[in-house]
Amino acid sequence: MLSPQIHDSYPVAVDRYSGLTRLNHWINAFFFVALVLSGLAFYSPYTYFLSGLFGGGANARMLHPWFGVIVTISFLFLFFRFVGGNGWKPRDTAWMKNPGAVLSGDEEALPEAGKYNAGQKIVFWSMTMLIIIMIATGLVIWDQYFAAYTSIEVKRAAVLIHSVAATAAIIVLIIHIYAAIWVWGSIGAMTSGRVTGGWAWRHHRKWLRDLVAGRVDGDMPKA
Amino acid sequence: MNQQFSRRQFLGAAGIGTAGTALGALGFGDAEVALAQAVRPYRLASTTETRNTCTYCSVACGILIFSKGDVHKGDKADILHIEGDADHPTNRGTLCPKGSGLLGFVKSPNRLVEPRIRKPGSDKFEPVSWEVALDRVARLLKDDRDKNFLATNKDGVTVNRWTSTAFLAASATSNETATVTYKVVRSMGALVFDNQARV
Amino acid sequence: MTNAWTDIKNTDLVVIMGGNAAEAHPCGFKWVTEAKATRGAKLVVVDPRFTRSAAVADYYAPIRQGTDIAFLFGVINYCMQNNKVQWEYLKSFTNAAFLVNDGFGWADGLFTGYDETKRDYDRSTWSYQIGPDGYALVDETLQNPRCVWNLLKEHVAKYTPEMVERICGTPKDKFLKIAAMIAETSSPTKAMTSMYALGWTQHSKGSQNIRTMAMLQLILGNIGIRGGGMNALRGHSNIQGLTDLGLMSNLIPGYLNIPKETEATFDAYMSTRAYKPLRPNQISYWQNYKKFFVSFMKSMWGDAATAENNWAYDYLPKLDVPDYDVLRAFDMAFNGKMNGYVMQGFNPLQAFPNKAKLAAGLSKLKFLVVIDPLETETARFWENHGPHNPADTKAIQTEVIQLPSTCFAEDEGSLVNSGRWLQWHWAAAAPPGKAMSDIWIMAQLHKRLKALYEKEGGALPDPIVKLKWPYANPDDPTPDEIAREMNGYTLSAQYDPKDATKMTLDKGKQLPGFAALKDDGSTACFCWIYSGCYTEAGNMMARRDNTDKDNVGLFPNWSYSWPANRRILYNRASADLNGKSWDASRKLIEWDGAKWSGYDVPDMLPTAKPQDVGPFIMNAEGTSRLFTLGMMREGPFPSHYEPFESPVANVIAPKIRGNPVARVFPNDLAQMANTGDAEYPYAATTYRLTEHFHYWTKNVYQNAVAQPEFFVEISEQLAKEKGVQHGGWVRVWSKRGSVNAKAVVTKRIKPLVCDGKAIHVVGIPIHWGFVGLTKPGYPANTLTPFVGDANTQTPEFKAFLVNIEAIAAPTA
Amino acid sequence: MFPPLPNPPTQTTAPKFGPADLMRRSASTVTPPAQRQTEVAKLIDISKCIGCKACQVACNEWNELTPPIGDNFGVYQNPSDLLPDQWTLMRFTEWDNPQTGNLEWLIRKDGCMHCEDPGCLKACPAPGAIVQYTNGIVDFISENCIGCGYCVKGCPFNIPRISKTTHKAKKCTLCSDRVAVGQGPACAKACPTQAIVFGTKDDMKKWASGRVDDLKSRGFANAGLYDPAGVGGTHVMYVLPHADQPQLYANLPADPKIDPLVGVWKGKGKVAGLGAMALAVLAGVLHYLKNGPEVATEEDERKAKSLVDGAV
Repeated sequence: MLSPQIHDSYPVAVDRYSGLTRLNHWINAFFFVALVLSGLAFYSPYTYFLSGLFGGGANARMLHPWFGVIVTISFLFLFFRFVGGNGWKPRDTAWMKNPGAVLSGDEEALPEAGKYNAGQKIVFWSMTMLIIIMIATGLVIWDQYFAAYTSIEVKRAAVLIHSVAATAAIIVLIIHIYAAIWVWGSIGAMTSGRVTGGWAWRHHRKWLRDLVAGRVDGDMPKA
Repeated sequence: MNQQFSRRQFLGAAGIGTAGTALGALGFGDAEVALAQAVRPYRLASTTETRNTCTYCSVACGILIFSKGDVHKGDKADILHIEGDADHPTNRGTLCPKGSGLLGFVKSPNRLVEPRIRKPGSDKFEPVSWEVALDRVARLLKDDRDKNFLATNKDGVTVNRWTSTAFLAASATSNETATVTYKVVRSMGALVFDNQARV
Repeated sequence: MTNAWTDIKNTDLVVIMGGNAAEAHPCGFKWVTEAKATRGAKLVVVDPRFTRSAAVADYYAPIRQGTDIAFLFGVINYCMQNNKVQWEYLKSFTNAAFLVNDGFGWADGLFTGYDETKRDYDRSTWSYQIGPDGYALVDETLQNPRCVWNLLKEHVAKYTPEMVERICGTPKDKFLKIAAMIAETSSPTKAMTSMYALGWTQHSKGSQNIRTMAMLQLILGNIGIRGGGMNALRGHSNIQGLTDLGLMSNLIPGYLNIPKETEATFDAYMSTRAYKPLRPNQISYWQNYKKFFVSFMKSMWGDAATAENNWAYDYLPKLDVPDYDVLRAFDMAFNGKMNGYVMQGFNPLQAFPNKAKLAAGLSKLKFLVVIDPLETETARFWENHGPHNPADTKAIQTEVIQLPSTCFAEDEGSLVNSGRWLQWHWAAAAPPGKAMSDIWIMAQLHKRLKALYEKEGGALPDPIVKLKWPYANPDDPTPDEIAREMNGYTLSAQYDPKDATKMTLDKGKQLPGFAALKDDGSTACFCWIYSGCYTEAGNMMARRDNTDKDNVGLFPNWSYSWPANRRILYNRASADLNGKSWDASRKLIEWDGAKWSGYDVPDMLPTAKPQDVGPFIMNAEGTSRLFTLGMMREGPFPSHYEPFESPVANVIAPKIRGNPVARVFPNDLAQMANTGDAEYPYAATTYRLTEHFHYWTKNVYQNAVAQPEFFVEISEQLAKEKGVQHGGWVRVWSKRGSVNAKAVVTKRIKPLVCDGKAIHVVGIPIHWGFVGLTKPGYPANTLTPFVGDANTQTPEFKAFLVNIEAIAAPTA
Repeated sequence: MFPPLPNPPTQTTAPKFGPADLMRRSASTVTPPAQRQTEVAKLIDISKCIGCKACQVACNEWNELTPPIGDNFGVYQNPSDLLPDQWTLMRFTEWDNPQTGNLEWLIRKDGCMHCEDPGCLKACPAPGAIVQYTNGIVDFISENCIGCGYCVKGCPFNIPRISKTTHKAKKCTLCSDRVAVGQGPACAKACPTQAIVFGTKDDMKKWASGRVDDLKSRGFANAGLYDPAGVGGTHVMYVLPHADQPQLYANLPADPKIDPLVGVWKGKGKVAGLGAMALAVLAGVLHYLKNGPEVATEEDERKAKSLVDGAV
């Protein structure tokens, strides 16, 4: 039976993200960007100027960990929303084996993607892991409240891990954003919540087929 | 100085603003910022220096007292800092932890600032004027002296002593205070009189 | 101090025993580190605890508190056995050669003449053999068995290294090492300085502790020389001055005496103060006693003191007991025999022993007047502070009047340091609030009393009404005026004794020094030893010229040093019999064939020939004394006595408890633990910490930070035995009181073995109370026994018995 | 005797050094002046130190620091540690010397070492929050401090502390304000035994060698100067009676150096990280330029429509 997510017009409209999901995503996005910008302020002298966005270094220092806490909590909700669709499937492995097709957008050469393609799943899981690492190491170096609990040696390692993870996370973020820009219609998915049938057909054909067939994609909870 | 100050002011005033303002203000590695800070200003400029002696032990270290205002010119004078007198032969400017903390003695919250009387059985001191306090002490002393002064002992020898009120002299008062104290106490024929030499 | 702080740099060996200079006098201790660094001097510390002085010592040895005489006699014995004596000095400058009365002797811990009921001696046998010429007999060969030297030799022979270890708990090897280091300074070119303080005085035989070291120093020839001396490190900024000025029951300024009631007349008083020389040619400077006394009386009562009324001799009170010291005063108060107490800058509730007895005494007063710049426990003794001060406020009927006075920063005047320097200081600020100077307060009291006596009459008004009060503003004398009075001035013009027409000093002029004093009433001088401090040339105490010729360390033009601006006492002894310095590198003064001269003011008549006149001009012998005749209550020589509360019996004289002549009030003995008391097995001692000054700095923020809380110190061994945790809580109690404290468990205190018995030491710093910025704590005097030194009544704070147990942290 | 430090002036005095004398500045590039000022140093002679805490009190008084009144916790050391308002601290160690059998009470004045190569400054992300003058003084400039605590992690001696109230990093300034008017630090002025002396670094080394000779003559065969090369030398040095075992003195590091981790997260690592980020962006831009947007075509829409319609 046709999923109620599909609106049979032309072009076909497909509900991709619910309002709550979008809200959650954009909260996450906003604070993640704030987190990145405030964190970059102490990342390197070349980026210290970014502290100006927060009213100076001291404010940036004060706010950054709170941004981190917000992002972690918000991501936790996001995680449970998305984790069902992000199980790794054999088709994802096959998808990964053809980077040329991925980069050139030749999706016909790739296995049909479910709600999320392998690239998105990698973004999801790597972000999950990096956030865990960053919140853990971040708490260790959040001196205002937790200075007493760890040794300086541990803190030194934590700073290093935190900054390496942050570097990775920022790169993942760049990929994520770029992908959204590159693949037209993706941003609309997160703003209006809808995509066109063509978008779904082109990028997430298995997802569309499952919706049409009334199957719940195994990796997709009710949106 | 003023320029530096204004720079600090400016930084402090930059709240959460637009990116443009903040970025424009700070720039990348602005060479000017490097000049923003100087060594902290020196605290003792324009103070009055007074030479004194540490009040604690009898090494009697020379000290310098720095005050805003000059008591010898009639100011109340507020003491800002005390440190060792490098010209003093014994201490050569050094001070022990007690001497180094002398300012805290002068400014102790436990300094007495008014005469007070605790009445028999009372659970508190009550402030009184100097007149009241001194008149009271003089009266108590005289009454006890008149009552208990011994002019002659049982053998008829003139002894002129008073032993029912005792006096204790300090250990850190000046010789001049001690001299006046001795005169006042001894003139009353008081014998129970001691100082802090032993403890 | 015989010498000055700055002179310590000239020493070769510093012995810190009976003190803890690094902690109590850090800036004076600088000169120890300086001697070490520049001369290669060595520092020896002997103390029950490994102190911060010990931390920088070359050699440290432990000792049980209260056994210093045994240790020092051990060293004297060692020097005698090993020929480590400065013989020439000994023979010429001490009374070693003097022959002693045949009746004198010592047995079973007592000298001849002991009367047990009086706890005192008949001292008549403690004297020299006097020849037909009236002079004491001497044997300069030191062969006569009755000479002081041979008597002393016999007296100290029992203090072998083994005996020292038995009594003191100092391991024999450590004792011998220190004895050898000390003995080396018997060389005329080596000097040792003794730095001591309350670690020696606060014993029931404190004065004898010091005497023993002085005897050792004389035997080694270390008195009167640069880098030598007996250096009492006075604890308070002007306690030297207050003692010099005689603010004690039995003193007149300049170490003159208040008459006893047995001295009913002035003539009787003077008859025992003739101080006739005991050897030919000797100066015996106390022969001038009458000049000092009369000038003092003229300073006190001016025109009311005349030759006719024996200089107002009757205005002086007469003593019926040797002294009315603080201990006696509080015993009187405790027994209801005291009505009032006036205290100036003093906190006796913390400072004297047995706090419970003191508090009971204060509670029985009718009135208490406390003059102080700071809040004190004494002024608030009636306030209930729980276990820290369990006062029954309502029941206490004492009227307390608290008068705020100034502190150092707000007043002007002179203070006498430990090295006898009178240093002037200036006010830097006005007093806080309504606080007033002590001078003003005393002047105001006098003004009121005088007015009351003039108006109402009363008991003997004359000494009060006629007290000389020569100040421009009688309500508030200036320090400058009073300083002039201390120095003394002429009451009539003075003339040259050789030429009566030649006026030397007009009427009303400042005296140049005590040599100008007269016994005819023509001079007034409040304190003869200070005379010279404020002359016609001005205030000598305010001098600030710190030049020091040849870096000898004397600074003769800095302030003023009594007597006569002399920086090293007995400095004549720095030169041999011919007037040449024992050690050319330590020159002080030398005889140039006609007079004495050098860096210091000679402690000698400038023209007195070296062979004729002995260096100790205040003594009738002209020499120093190894044998002190009847001047000390315990005997002419010291002898080892245990503290009143001792963990072991006296090995030398097992039947004697404590000092046999120390005064003990009846109730107090009952409050003392028995010798070797199983209920109070541990040897306790009290002391200062460097971060605090008595009970003052607990009111000072930074010092409260540096040492915030009351604690006691015990060894790791005792902690283990008692289950005490490092930093945990303990209760410590004596027969007089109980305190709770944090425990500092340390390697710096180790159990001592005395006479085969392990003795644990408990260290108790003194600085806490219920007033202050520090955490509320117990003062150490909660525990200490109410007994003093036999000669000075200094309380026995350094040796008593306690017990200890681990407790849970007290709530609230 | 080492010449005493002079008395302070009371007239306004032009500072002898200032912003023009910066050698290093945190998170910034500065060009040091051609002429370096004479290096200063404080020398702490452990063998003369009596642990009296005069330095602590003098430091607090001069710098107007009021640390809390704490507890006794079983040792003489108080406060229990360095604090944002306690910049120097006596640390007490009781040590039984196994060679001599004697107890030694080792007392070390802890505080900023003013490293020639300061780890705090290296680690600091806030421009100008930490500066090093050409005379060697490493100073924290509170106005620029953001309170991140990186200096704490960068310091090989565990010195800086962050204030809980002002959130600024604090430590000994070597009394830069006093030194600037020709004075020495308050601790050195106060030190009763001259265990702390202050002067040019060269003079301090010379003075130290005399002290080391004296100690050797007293049986301390391993006495020596602590001026650790791992941080390029320090402007606070110790004379140690047991220089072979610095760790005896309350864990004074035997060979302090800036932790390599600090080097990784502060040095080239960060540049590489920024580079990687920039590359990622660049890659995106290039990719976009080359491939253009990925757009669903009309064909895709039709196929989708037919898929949906097929299902209806």
